[in-house]
Amino acid sequence: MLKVRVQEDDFDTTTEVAALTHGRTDIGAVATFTGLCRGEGETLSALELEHYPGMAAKQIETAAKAAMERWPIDGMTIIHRHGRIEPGEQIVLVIAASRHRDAAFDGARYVMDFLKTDAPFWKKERRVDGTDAGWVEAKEADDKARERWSNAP
Amino acid sequence: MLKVRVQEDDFDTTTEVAALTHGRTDIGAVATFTGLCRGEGETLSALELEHYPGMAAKQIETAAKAAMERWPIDGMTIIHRHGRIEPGEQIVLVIAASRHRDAAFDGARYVMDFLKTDAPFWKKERRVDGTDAGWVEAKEADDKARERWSNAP
Amino acid sequence: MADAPIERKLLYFAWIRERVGIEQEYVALPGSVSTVSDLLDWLKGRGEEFAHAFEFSNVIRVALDQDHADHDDLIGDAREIAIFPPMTGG
Amino acid sequence: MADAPIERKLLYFAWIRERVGIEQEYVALPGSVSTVSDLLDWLKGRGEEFAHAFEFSNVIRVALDQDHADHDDLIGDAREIAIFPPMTGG
Repeated sequence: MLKVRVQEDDFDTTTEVAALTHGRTDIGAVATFTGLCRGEGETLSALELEHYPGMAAKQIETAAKAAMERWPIDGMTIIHRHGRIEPGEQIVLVIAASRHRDAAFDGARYVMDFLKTDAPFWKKERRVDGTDAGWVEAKEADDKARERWSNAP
Repeated sequence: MLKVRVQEDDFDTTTEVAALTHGRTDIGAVATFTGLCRGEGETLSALELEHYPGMAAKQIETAAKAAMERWPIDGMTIIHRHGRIEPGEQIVLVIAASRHRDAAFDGARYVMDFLKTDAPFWKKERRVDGTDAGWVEAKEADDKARERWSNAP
Repeated sequence: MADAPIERKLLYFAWIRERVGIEQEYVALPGSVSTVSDLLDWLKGRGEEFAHAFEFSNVIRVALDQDHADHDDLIGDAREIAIFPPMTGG
Repeated sequence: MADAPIERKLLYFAWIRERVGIEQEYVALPGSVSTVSDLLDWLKGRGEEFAHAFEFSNVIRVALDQDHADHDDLIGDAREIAIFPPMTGG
């Protein structure tokens, strides 16, 4: 079971976990990851997340399906927001449900690492004084995080 | 910020995540793990979780503090239930909040691995027909999962 | 008789969009453009804004019909070509 | 003059508790018991239930004042000694 949503609205983790596990008694482990907007020492007023609508969901699905083939994962839900997001607000949610905890942890982490490098979203920072602080630069660490899955068992 | 609770009552993930991150804008990543009671193909009616009250919280705190020293973790919440738990119900919750996703994932997983081998809880299985199906046996895989943290970077 | 050139939809995102000043356009690529790299070179020559946007074309990412492509990949009959900086989602 | 023997609280959990038939008791350990391993041997000799509970004592875990101990650790002045099978929490 795979659910991918790209949306402006916020989400609720408990609701999404419940939707994924409701009525099932074969799931023993649920790992979630939530990415939040940081305030960068009170200097940031908001992130503006631009995205490529069709491709965003498609790339997320590709990453999720790869995770579900690689590990015994029974269900995943991935939600990525776009638009204006303020410090402390949620940006992304990845849920992986499995019989076993290792698969749940690995699956959620794998999808997050691929999201960072392969999902077409771009963050622009808006300062507290209203000025444009430019586009967030991609991190080499994220490329490395993605690459480690090529070598890992 | 570390919160450890050992309780009979159920818990709500969104509420616990919100309590940990409320009013903070320095947290960019929240990883959670929820352990659920599996039905084992409809044969299990419930788990009965016995625990050693004082030591349970103490061992969980020890594991959480070790994680918080090892990685840049800004907050953790760990809740472990005891008593009767039916298939589909939640048993344990681990939340790790950090600036960065790797620390959040590693911290949550580390605590889960130590919980499995070091926290004084014991599970007895109760069958659907009411009979006692005996005590769950400890898994060698859990010892191995715990050991990997001694070698990992 | 040669086939009529395919009309392609080009999409620009983030700072590339800001620099070229448009979100999307329809173009017919000249016959000399066969790879992604050829496309980026051709775009660079389309005026000042494009020269600015594609100045450091080695960092620029391209998707063909919503799949990531390498710079030496052939464009083939892709109808939707998206051009963007490295992604920063998640 | 020798010190009076320390009174220790012994706690039993899970199938060990079921086999010995009690949850906890207060005992003064004989002078011959100095390590966790000595304790398990001594407990084994306290009757049929104990012999059954401590039959495979190598798998049994012991905590001294709520900290995990190895079988060759000294009991020292620990007041609360818990005896249990491998844990299955989480």
